[in-house]
Amino acid sequence: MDWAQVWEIVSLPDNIPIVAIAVLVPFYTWYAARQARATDRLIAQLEADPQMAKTHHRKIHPFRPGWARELPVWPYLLRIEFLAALVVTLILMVWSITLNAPLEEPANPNHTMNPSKAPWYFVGLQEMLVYFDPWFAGVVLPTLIIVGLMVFPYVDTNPLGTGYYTIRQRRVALAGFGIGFFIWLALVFIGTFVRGPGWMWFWPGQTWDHTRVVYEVNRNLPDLFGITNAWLQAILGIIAIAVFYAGSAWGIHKLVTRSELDRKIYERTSLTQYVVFQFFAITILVGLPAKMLLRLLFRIKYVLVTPWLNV
Amino acid sequence: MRETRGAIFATALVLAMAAGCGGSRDTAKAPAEETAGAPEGAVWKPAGDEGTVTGKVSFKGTAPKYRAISMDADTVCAAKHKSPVHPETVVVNGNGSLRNVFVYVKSGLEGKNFAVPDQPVELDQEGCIYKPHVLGMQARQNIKVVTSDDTTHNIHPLPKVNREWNVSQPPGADPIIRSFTRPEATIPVKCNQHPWMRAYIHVVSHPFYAVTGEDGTFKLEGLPPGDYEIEAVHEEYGASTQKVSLAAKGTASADFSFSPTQARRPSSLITLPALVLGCCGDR
Amino acid sequence: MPEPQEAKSSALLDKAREEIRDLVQDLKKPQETQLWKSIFRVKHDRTEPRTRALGVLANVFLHLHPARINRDAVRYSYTWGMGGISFYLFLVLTFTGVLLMFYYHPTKVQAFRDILYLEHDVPFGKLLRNMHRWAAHLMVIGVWLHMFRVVLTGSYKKPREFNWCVGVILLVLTLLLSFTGYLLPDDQLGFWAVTVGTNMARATPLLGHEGPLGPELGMTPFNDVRFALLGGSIVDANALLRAYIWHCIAIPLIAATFMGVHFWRVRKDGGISGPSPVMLESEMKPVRKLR
Amino acid sequence: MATDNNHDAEPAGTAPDPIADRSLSGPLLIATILLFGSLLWALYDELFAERPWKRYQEQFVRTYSAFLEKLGPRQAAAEKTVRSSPAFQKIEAQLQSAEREASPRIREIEKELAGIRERLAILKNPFQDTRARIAVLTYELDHAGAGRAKDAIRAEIREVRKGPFRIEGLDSGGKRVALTFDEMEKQFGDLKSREAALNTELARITAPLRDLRRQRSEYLADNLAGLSPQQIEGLQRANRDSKIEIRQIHVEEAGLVDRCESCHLGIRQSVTLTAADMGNPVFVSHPNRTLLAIHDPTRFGCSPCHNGNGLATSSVQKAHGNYRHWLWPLFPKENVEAGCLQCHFGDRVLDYAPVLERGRDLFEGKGCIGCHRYEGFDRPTEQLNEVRKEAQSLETRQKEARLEAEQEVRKGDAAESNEEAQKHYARAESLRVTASSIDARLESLEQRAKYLMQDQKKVGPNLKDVRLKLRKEWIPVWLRDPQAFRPGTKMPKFRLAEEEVRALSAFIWQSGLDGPAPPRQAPGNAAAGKELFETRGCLACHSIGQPAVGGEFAANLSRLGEKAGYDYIVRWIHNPRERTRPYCPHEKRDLGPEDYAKHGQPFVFDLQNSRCPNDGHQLQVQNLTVMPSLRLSDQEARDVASYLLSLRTNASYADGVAWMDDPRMAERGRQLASRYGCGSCHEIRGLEDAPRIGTELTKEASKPMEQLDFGLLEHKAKDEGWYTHKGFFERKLRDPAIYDQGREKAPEERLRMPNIALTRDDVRALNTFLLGSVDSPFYGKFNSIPAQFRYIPSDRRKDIQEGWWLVKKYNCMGCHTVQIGQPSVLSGLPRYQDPDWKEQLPPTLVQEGARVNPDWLARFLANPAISQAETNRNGIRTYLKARMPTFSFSPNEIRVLVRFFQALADQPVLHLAEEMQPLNSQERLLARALFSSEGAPCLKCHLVGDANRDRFATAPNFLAARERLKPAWTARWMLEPQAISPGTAMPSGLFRQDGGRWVFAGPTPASFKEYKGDHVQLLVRYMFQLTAEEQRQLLQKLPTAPAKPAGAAAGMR
Repeated sequence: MDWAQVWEIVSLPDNIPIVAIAVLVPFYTWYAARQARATDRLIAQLEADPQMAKTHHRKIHPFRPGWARELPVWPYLLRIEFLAALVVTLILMVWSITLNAPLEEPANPNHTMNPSKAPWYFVGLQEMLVYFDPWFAGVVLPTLIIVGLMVFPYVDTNPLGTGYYTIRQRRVALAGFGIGFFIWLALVFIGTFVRGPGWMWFWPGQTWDHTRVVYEVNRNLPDLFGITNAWLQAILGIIAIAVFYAGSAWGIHKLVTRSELDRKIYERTSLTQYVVFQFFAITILVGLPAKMLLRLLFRIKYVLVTPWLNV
Repeated sequence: MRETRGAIFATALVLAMAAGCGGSRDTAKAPAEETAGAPEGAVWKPAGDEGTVTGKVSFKGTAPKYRAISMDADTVCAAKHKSPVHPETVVVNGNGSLRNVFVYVKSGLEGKNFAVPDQPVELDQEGCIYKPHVLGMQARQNIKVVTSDDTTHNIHPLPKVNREWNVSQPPGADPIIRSFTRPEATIPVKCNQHPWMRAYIHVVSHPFYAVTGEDGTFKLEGLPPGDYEIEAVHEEYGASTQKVSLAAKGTASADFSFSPTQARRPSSLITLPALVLGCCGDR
Repeated sequence: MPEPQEAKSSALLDKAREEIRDLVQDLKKPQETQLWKSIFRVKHDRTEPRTRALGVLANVFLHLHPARINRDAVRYSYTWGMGGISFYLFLVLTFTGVLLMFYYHPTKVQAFRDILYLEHDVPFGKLLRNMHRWAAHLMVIGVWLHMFRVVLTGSYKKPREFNWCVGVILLVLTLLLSFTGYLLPDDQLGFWAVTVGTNMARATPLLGHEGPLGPELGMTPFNDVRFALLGGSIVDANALLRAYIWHCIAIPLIAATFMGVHFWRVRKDGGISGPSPVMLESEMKPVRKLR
Repeated sequence: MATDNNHDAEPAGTAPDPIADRSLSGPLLIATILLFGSLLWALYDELFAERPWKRYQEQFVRTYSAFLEKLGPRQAAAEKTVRSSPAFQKIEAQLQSAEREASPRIREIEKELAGIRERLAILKNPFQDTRARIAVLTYELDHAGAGRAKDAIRAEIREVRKGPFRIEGLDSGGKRVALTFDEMEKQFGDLKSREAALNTELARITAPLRDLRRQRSEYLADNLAGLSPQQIEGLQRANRDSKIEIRQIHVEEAGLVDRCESCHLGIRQSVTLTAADMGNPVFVSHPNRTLLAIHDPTRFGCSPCHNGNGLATSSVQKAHGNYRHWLWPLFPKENVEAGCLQCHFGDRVLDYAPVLERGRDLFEGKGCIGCHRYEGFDRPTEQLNEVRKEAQSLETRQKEARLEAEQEVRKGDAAESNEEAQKHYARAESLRVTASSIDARLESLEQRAKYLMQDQKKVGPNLKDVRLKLRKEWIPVWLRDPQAFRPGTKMPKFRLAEEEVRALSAFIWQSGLDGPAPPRQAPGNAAAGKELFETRGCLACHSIGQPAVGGEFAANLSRLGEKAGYDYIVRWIHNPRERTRPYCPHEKRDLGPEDYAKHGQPFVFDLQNSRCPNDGHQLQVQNLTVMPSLRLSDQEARDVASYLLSLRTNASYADGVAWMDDPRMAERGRQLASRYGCGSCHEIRGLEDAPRIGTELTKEASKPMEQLDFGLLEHKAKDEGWYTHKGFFERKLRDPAIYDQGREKAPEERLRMPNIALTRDDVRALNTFLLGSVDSPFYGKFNSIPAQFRYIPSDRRKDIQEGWWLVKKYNCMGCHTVQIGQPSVLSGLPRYQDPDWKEQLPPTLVQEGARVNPDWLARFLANPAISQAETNRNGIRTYLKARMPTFSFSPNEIRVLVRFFQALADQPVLHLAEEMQPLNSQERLLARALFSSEGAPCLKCHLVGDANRDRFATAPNFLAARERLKPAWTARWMLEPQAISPGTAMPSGLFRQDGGRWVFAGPTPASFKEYKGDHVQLLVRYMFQLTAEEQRQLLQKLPTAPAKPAGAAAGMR
């Protein structure tokens, strides 16, 4: 273990936000999960006891009849907001006093940095470059992600779970978003902490060595079958992708119609909504990790090979 | 508002602290500075308990024979001498002692400053020979070079530490007065026009030196008591040192002995024809 | 004629006395003064609910919020305060950013040196720059966590779908803001990060000269989308200027507009989504579109 | 926060509302206090933590004032002594008497002036007022329309002029007088001119006073070492009043801001401050004020020379630029001269940069240049390549022009009209002329190529002659470890396996030429050879013995007897430049007698016969060595060779070296020789055009760190803090294989750089040199390099630097002192410590350009024997044992050297001899009398051409003066030779001043009573018009020395 190296990378001022995320995201996940579990318990209680459902104020928060149902924003909300602003300012001040923003050598087009990394929030995209061609990783994929995020409320037809933390009522939606969020974070972490000089894979603790040599021959899927003809290659690729989509669609369908509730929700969905949902789920949530695994474990570079574009 | 007030308060506080620190540091530093300046050494004055070191420089073995100096390069020189002149490189007295040995206190006087005599030492040129042949002087003391010849000389000391000079002295010219500022044992002096002419000046930092004369003895008087290293230097046979211990008002003796086997100059160096013709035809 | 003169002077004195009395009166009760009233439209009176509500309604800062709010929404546990923190950081960034603009020239010659000056010369310059940078990072984190929370509480659902979309746009704008700022110090870090970033634009399908079908459409390094982004074929002075304009003017304006929409929609969509009473499966009306 | 959903567990209504009734004051207060704390922290950070220079300034003010306090009384006492000195008193007395003398008149004038000024003041207002009125009226008159209007104005003017103006107090009585304007004007003018006259007189009277006062203050300044008490007081005041603030140098044009002086406050103080004075090395004065004066910090700043981040003030580390992202870290103190190289990259020798110079010497001397290109070094080879390339392209152009001309002629022949034909013919003509003019250019190129080939040298010896020169079995011993055989040799140790040693030996042996063998030589006298070796000047370059005595420029010859063959060495000593076979760079082979025989030519090749018999190209006819010919006779050469070959230890050499004749080994050796770059330093058959195998080092220090291959040591270097250029170079120089440590590499991939014998100081010097080897200086550091930062050597400075390259190339400084303070190698040898041998040192060349006529110098450099016939001698100082060798400089190099000496002595490039006023017969007699008089020592030391007298001579013959010397210099030399060449045998004080002229200091002949001219000038003129005949007459006048033939007196042992 090269602890000096680990410390050097972790303590890099620009990497501090990622370290912060590594703490914050688990914390808030736990924080949310705790409330969700409480809510779920309440829901179970109420489902089991319709009488209680009629009288209960239906929140996990305590409530007494004498208490106001609504509170004036001033001062009750604003004082908290003010406190938050104070705390954030404090954090920012301390952070700014103790850690200096990086300033490297003057820009020099003749001297390439190795590794040259994008800002941490885009490092995920840069990492995607390993698995996809730039047109896909850099342009199509971000677009898909943004569009995917935007259509999210329109394909989620589940009327339950608005305004409270819950797991049992929203398994599919949470799983979908969770997987996506997790992939994104994983990519950022890989890109920042694992990718070293030459964008090579260094396990944490492994020394970043500029001169390291790795043996990595990438193959395309058609090569596995020894197909060299361009047409046949393209056809094979399309077939492979089609099979993948079909298989994934079937699998996802099975998953989203597993429970009673899920089936009910599924029934509320229109065909368009469902197709859109399936498309994004397969492409981003399944396709992305699948391609990554193909590349990392089986060193397969392209599945579809055509003269114009490769996937 | 709060921020401004905070700033003022902080400034005031910090200034007060700085002033406090500064003050205390000042007082702490003051005595150290006083001791830093070392006083200039005062001129040494005799205390009345001085002693004397005496001794004799003897010569063992056979003295080298020198051919007479050929002064035909300058008829004026030749005319001055009736009898042949021999080089003074090695002059053994009748009593078996060695002449022209410079004896001085080499160490033991460190840290003392000695007054520089006002009287200059004198070096004369007579019959194209330097008189005396070996000369001691104190650093910064003046040396007065006079000429008694009717030919032009030039005085060319060849120091390694002091500054070199080379000045012409025509007949009847004023004496040349110069000085050497740094102690340096053995500064050869030559005249470029009369290659046989040679004198040796020894510059020391104190007045305790002597040159052996016709009886080969020396006497260093007025030395404060202490432990000393006495050195005897001969142009041909090099240097030899002895340690002596001098009690208050006491005397000590140091005898030196030289022999031809001590020749310090590699013989191969002396091969210039001019020299062979002129002075030091060697042993 | 001493009398009238005396009378005149005493009248003057009386007037002065009166004035001073008025002034003291004003100072005793500043709320009564015209100056006060011109600034604060409504009397702040805690005792009467109506004036209290009016006090809130008349305040521009409090206008972003409703006058009253679901009692449990005040709790930190529900909102995590991330939206508000992000907005606060945006304000901090605007403030520090404007100050930084006083010291910065977006030129190849000056940019790097200006950062050096900021670091060593400008009073609190280093702190300013650090705050700007770290606030930017915090804002990205804040926006992400905000989105995370919105998903977890299902707050994007009807009727808030559109506001979710606005939020996604704001997320993208936040990232772009941060990214355009990266180049401005004109150091190796920013230069290569931006080079890597914009090199992807080369490969834009149809619009990039290395993208699928790009060359077929006549895309070259000198007319494709990357050229448009950088104002040249390499990251150079023009790119610096463009990044500067986008970073300081264009994106903040766009983002501020969207923020306005975002906040407005929060109120129009029924305020903050929760914590609301749970809805039970059994209460779900069956709708059958797919079977 | 409560997540309790057990809602009905508590009684209703009574419980306080956890939200509405909870106070947030606590958290708010804590947050506010913390925030306030963070603000204080920020303030502290801003005011103190980020401003360490404040503490430095406080400390400086404190220690500096204490220092000045101590200095003040000392200087006051010093000033008092100066003031009490007689010279000062004399000036003071003069001043006082002059003041006394002048004061009555001064008082008078001042009184009168006061009166005049008073009256002028009275007159001024009415006069100027009226004048203005008249001016206005005149303007109106000019612009008035009709005649009548003009007349009216004219009348008005007249009226105004008439006045009368009543003025009081104009004369002493205080009467009121009435004046017209004209009268007023006249009086005003008179007063003014009187005032001017009085002022002039006052200035004239006070001029001597001013002069004396100036003298007084100058005397004080000159004789007071250090500052005057007033100055010290000024410093104290300035120090007391100094504010704690950033001190910066701002060079606007460069965009440079250097704040180094915010901490280094003592750098430019007018008192010299040492670390001991100030108790802190931060506050010392700049160690070299001269350099500081040349590179004035207000124009240059600090960081252009020293590097570092001049802007930064937040910490020492930041300010010195010793952090990862600063590209120009402060040069370490021991390598500070690297900064000079950034601009002075073309300068071979720099004042005040001895370490850098040593670095360059090593780079050249240790043969680094063999493998590593470095701009400026080994220029002949590079220029030769350029010349060859240019010649080739010219030849092509010529051929094309000729072809085209033919075509044009053909076109002309076939043309339809005469006009058109003429056009073509004209074009053909012009092409033909062009083609033939190229011939001229080609010829000059060939000339240049010839000279360049003459200038071209190799670091190591010619290995084509190994078969003729070396013992076969010695070669592998040498290759195994050259340092073991000859400690300190230039030949580095290649880390060779035994198999490689054998292969290389075989290759070198087999690639050697077989002949023609040097002629057989009879044995010489080793004892005589030893004497020759020690006195002829060989030791200026070569050394002997262990520890070595002599120069380190060339090989230590202690064990020559173990390796070399006698015949070859004799020939080598006789003329080292003589080649066995000429080399044709065009055919790329060495020519033999058979090539010459083919064309019916004798096998003769030298600088005059340097064309290839086969193709007419220039041949390399000399050995590429810098070793010159010492013009020894054959016998002398044999003696020296015999002596040198007698130098040997009793090491034994294995006999079984039959494998050295194995051609397969040779083939392997050939590959190895190319790999190790043997051809870079040695001439080897087949490897003549071998390229340099190392990296170019011209800009090595600007290489990004990532491009320096630390191998497996990179992380160690980072951990230990030597991941810097300096760290890389230092370790690489000490152990060239260090970055292979721990790496698995095939032998042919290992680092090739051999182990060079370097001391710590050598490494430091080379490191300094390398650290200064940067890309165009200040790249990226400034917006643009302003004019004052650019160093463009002027003609003179350029000539000097060009010359230094040659002086270093041929080791002139081995024998001569070229610059004051630079001892020659010879002057350090034990033999020359003897007073009698001192005169035997070669002349110093300080001010050589002022001394000698450049034409003569050029001739002398080409042939130091001066005579064509008698070459076994020194041309000008025949009495010297050490000999000025024949370097066979090319005309290029002679030109450079002559210009070098001219420039060094600040002489004009073109030398026009001074007109000499001819002596009349009386003057000639006078001069002759003075020369030969008893008191005049001239002829005792100077050569006269008389064998008997010349035995004692230690100076050149006056006959040579006319051609050789410059008269002005000669006169200066006679007056004060010690000032021109300290320690010379020529004494000072030969002349004394008598009125405006110099007269001989000794007794002058009687005839001089009447002579009123300058004796020095007379003697110079005599000297410059001296003829052989006149010299004979002069000698006859001398008192005849008893004629003892030299041989008889020689008791030479």
